[in-house]
Amino acid sequence: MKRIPLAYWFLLPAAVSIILFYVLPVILTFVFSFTSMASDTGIYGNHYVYSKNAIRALEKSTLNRDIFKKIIERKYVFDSESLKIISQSKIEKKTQTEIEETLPGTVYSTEKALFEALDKLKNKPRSFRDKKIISRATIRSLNGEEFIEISEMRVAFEKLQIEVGEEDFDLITEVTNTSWHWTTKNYREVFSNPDSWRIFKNTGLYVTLTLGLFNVGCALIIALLTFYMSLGQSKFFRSLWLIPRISPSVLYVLLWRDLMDHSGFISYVMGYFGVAPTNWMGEFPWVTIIVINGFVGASMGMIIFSSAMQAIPKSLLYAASVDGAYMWQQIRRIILPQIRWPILFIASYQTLSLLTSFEYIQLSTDGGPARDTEVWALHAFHTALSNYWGNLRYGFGATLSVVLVVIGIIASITYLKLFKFQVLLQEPPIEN
Amino acid sequence: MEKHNSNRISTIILFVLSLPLFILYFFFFLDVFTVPSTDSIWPESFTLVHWRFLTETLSGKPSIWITTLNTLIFSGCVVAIVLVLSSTAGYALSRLKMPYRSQLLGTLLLLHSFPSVSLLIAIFIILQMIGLYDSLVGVIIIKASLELPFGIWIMKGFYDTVPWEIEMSGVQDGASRFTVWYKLILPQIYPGLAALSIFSFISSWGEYVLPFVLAPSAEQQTLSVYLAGLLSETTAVDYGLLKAVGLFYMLPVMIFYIFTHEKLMNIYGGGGGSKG
Amino acid sequence: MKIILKKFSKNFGQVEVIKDMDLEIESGEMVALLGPSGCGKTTTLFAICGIHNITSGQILFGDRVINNVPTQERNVGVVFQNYALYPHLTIYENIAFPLRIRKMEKSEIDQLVQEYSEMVGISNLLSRRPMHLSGGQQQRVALVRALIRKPNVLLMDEPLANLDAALRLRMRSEIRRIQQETGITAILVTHDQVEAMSMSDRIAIMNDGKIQQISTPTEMYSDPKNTFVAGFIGNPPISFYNGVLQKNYFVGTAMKFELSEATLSNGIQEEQKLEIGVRPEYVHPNFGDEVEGKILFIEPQGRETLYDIELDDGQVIRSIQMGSQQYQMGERIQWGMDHKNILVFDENGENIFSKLYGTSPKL
Amino acid sequence: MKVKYFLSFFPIIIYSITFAYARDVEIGFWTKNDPIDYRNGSIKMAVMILNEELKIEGADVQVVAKIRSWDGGKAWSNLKQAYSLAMEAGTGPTIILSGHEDIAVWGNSGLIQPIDELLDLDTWPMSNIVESLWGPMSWNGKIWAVPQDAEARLLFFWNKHLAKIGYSESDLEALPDKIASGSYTLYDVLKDAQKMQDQGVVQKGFGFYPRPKKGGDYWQFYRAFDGDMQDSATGKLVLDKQALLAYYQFFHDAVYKYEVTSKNHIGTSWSNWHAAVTSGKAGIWHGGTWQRAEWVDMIGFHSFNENVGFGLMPAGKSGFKPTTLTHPLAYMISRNNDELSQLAARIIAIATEPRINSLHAIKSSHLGITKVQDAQEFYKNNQWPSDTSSLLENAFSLPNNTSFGQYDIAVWNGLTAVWSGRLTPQESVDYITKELNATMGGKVIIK
Repeated sequence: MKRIPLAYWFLLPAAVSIILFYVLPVILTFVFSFTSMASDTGIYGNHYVYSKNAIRALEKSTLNRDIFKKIIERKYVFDSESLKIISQSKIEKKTQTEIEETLPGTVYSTEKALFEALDKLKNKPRSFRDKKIISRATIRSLNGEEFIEISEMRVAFEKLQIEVGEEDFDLITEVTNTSWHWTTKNYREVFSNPDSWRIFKNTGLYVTLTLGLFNVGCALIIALLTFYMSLGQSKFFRSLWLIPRISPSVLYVLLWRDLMDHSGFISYVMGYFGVAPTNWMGEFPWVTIIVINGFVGASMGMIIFSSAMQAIPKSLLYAASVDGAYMWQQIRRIILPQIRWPILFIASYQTLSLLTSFEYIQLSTDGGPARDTEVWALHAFHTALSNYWGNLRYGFGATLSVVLVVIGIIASITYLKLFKFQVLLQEPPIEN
Repeated sequence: MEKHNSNRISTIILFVLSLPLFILYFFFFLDVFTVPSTDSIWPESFTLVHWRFLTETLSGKPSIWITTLNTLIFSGCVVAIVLVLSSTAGYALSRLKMPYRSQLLGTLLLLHSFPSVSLLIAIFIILQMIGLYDSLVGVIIIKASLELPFGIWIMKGFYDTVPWEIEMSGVQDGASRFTVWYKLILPQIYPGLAALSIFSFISSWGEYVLPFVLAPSAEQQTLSVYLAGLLSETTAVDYGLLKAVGLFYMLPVMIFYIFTHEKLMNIYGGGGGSKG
Repeated sequence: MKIILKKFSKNFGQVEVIKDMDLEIESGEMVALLGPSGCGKTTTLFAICGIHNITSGQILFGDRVINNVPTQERNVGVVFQNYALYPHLTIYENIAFPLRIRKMEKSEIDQLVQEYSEMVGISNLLSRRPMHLSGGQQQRVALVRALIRKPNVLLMDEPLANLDAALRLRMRSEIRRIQQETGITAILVTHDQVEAMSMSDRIAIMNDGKIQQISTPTEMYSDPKNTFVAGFIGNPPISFYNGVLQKNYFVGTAMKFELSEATLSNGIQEEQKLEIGVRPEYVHPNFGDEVEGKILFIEPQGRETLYDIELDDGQVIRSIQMGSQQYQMGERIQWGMDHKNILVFDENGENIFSKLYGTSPKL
Repeated sequence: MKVKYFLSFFPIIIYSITFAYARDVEIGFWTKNDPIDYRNGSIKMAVMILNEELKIEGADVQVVAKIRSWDGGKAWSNLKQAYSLAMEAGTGPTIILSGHEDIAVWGNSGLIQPIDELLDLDTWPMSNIVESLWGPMSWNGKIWAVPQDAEARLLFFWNKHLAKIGYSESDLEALPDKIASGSYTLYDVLKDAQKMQDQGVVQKGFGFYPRPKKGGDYWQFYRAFDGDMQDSATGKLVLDKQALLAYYQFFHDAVYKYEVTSKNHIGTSWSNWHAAVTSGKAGIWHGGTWQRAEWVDMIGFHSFNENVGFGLMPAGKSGFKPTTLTHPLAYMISRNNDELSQLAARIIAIATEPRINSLHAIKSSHLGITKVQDAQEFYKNNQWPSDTSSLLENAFSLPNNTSFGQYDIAVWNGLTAVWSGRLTPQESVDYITKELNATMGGKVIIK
């Protein structure tokens, strides 16, 4: 009997969750990117509707005219079949009886005419609902009908004695189907839309500047400065810089908004210099999104760099100060070279984080004005999940994500190469 | 002398750099306890009215306490799952012999480049299939799964620093690999577990999009959703209230941080896979 | 328990680390695996204790093949270079750990821990944690932890490398004492020849994944199998000198002397390339006059003085002489060698005698 | 105190206490949360009445309303997104009250069902609903929803400021009519706003103070230049390049020529915007009728009537007509089993009763949806603005089309590009045309 190695047991739970709730969604997203899925097509299943638009499309199509006529022809017929359905319904017995006595054989061309005829009965149907039941039972048309299954539609065709060839039938199902279909249009749209390139450039600028100025730059400065401070002081400043990270994003952005608004602190201070109060966030949208993201993003680097600096053997620093190195030289010659791996790690990790993050931008400028600060992830979010007028384009949103993922993968692979990834992974010496 | 001077300079530089934060949070605390003035940035008077949400249920909102409990359950479960699964998987990837180990690790890192928000529709479909859409359990599982790659890498980094000899010695002493892991290795990486628990706690405590999209029922609300709901599209917003709720929301994380921040500074002990 | 390695090989991926190794260790014997780093000695040790799987061949404990017995069941005690004490456990818990794993009675554990810790004199440290112990104390704890479950074999991987010189000296005899007291079969991995020679019954010297020679320390010194062993053992090291056989004479560019009958009878051919090895103590003014050159370097060592003599062709012969320095740097001298103790190697570095008589005389 | 009373009237989830013997049927109702409207209240009331009806009818069913209101900074988006997903998962509400533009999207995906299959629209009270409101309820040959409210969007001006730049009492009185006749145009707005700024009545950038965020209101400026939005024959969207250019040019002129609107106006927070228009900081602005309720009830701007005048949105230039956008909310019924659908239809019919509808209309400054409300004393006495009919006469509504969102975003982005000065109006029109051609292909007729 072969024992299942412990490794698999250890990996299994994490693997199952990651595969099921991370990898599988990734694959599905990729699949969706080749569909026209949106909230107006629905996610599941098919739905065939002989709507006004569909019929207009059929009219213009190559569909056999006779079939087309039969499809749009609408009539309400009291034949044995419709009477049978009526007799099985909850409609009052006396109404049923009267219908069976008086109406068989009659045909009406509109629902309105049918209802008028029903209203003339002595025992007329009590409710609109009853009339509708009769209408459903007697209608002999496809015009306005809906089907969930293709088989139902075939049955309806047989009932109406419409004979359609496979080709016509395929055409009809295609035109009437309101659900999503496979398409590469999303990708074409991404590449042909002139805004894509702008948003792409925005994303690059946003990631580079935020990363350089704050997530690495500012983080490094804080880590270095606090490194040379007393314990109490350094604790205070590090804690201060962590506060934005633990502040709820809604609140955090609101605080910035207060600061930068017409009536905010900046306008107040600038008032002393004779500058009229203004909406500074609108004035400098780029500064806004970089600063807002940066003050949150710096904390991660700060923590990693600080702890990496603390891990530098003190003897190295003592040796350097014995050699008469000033603080700046110590930093340049000892600390920075010692923490180059953490720096690279933060740079790579945060590149990916920034690429996929959009929450603070959404809450502050929401990509505006005029998509000036719209980044790719936000664009995907706007497209797939947040559209003021309702139609959420899941498929196109997925396409945008796939593009982002490709960029992310290129970035990660570059960084992994820089990391000499394989070197990090020695084989475990315990071999069983 | 020299040291004293440079210390003062760094304090000043850091102070200037941190100035926006001082201003932001100074006004934050001010606003939470005062009545704002309409024509000045300075408040009119002290008040506790913004804290009324603690004692009364706001209209159209569930009780703050139930919401807080929900959020605690949510974050607690996410942290627990992330800790358990990352510490086992991290160990497997760091220490156990298996095929495709490096590929697995590379894949984990790549997963980070997937914007979780754009996976929402797919996640929604999966949750719906297994019947966990619109339930806190579903969101917990999703959040934990999304946190896992990061957690596994962090834990792997910490495991990497434990001397192999401890492990070998345990095996020689007759312990199974599981016992070795549980009794000998796990205690060596408590700092890692602490750091990871802080990160995943902060992350899940602040999570907004997942509970909002995947568990929209009011009964399942977390504090982040509660807080965001205080904003309004067009009508005037009670900002004092919103900020008070925001402070209330931050308190548990602050407390958590006070108790664990020493550990946070040890994160590089594990290095998060970034050993040079 | 007798330990036997038969045709044992170990590959890491494509790299062949150990090739067809044969080794037999008698019950109660202490064998040192000696060699430069990377020679495969630790790999051998890990294969015996089961941390590494073996690629081919067999390992036997007694007459039981243990190739596929999991590490946990081999009952091997290991002392690691860094001792690998469990930092979060007290000394008592560290020592008791293997017993607890075996689900031994608590009272029994108590008794054993007491007994063993007394044996190495650490019974007063039981409640402390490893980081509060000195290197020597940690070493003892590691030893006791390895011994307490009465292992089939005790493996020690550079056990003294992390100790200071004085402590190292003391622990050498201490470990040897305990090993002999308990009568356990032991394998010592070390790169330090003094350690190997002073602690073990036999030494297996390894290079490039092969055992070069296995014999008692004395034999290893006086009758090395090849130039590697000759060069590795002995401090200050042996000197080598190249030449050819010409009419019963060993002829180098700057030295020439007649070879003994015994040497010549080993079938060496005229004009065959030879290499002689001479240990420093066999080079002395009293032995003759074939070593002619000038003193290049002098290293006074107190009781002895070491001289490096540069011959006229640039090759160096080393001499060690009792007493303080009697010659000057650069002084031209004409000394001799003790011909009985000159080792002669063929062009492959094999000792010409050993090749004739088989391997180490003892086996 | 009155506000507070009503606030306590709107818990998010209301489990009505019903009778132990009847079978409870849960009917979910979702809409946007708004403390100053009466949407949840209307449904609650309708459910109460329906339950009484059911008891009298002897039905064994009682309805429990499960009301969920969506809030947050993007409440409408949140509601729509949540509804789309919840319906796919089968956990959506039975009734959804949302903007009429959702009809096309949800009708196409089959999330909602045509209302004319469930309700006889020729019966009371549907038969009394203003005819023009049925247009926005229709899509693809069917009627999908019952209107819940109607409003108009207006141009507001601060009377005293106009007086300071030379308007006499009678001029002020005549202004709404001048707007309605088309002789006071959008460019007159800019000129008056400029005068206010020049004379120091208002600060620079506050002369003309438009809506600070994206919204349907901006389509009024396109319509003011006679722009068409939908092809009546095919239902396709239409983009009139000339009207679009004039629309963009107008805002370009407002910002850069007359300098009566600031460059970074878009993105001003709602609270600041409300503060500016209710304090006289802003001279002329535009908004919706319902905003009056927010100003008076929530901000406490009780002197609204004395200070603020209003009229239709003026024509773009002479020769064109004034406009106003009405954006009725629509009761839609999710695709569901017959029993739920029938009960939901009855609830909607009851909630449409003029008396119940008036509660919402008056409380939130919306317009009534039925004709008889004019004859109802409570409505007539409290209605604002008093002259409803002329407003709805000129009103247009947004087209029901599944691609409207995409089209709307493109046009909005074009406007903000002009506003921020990144593109000239002509460049922006060209850009939008190019983008719409690339992304929407044949779905938009560009002329």
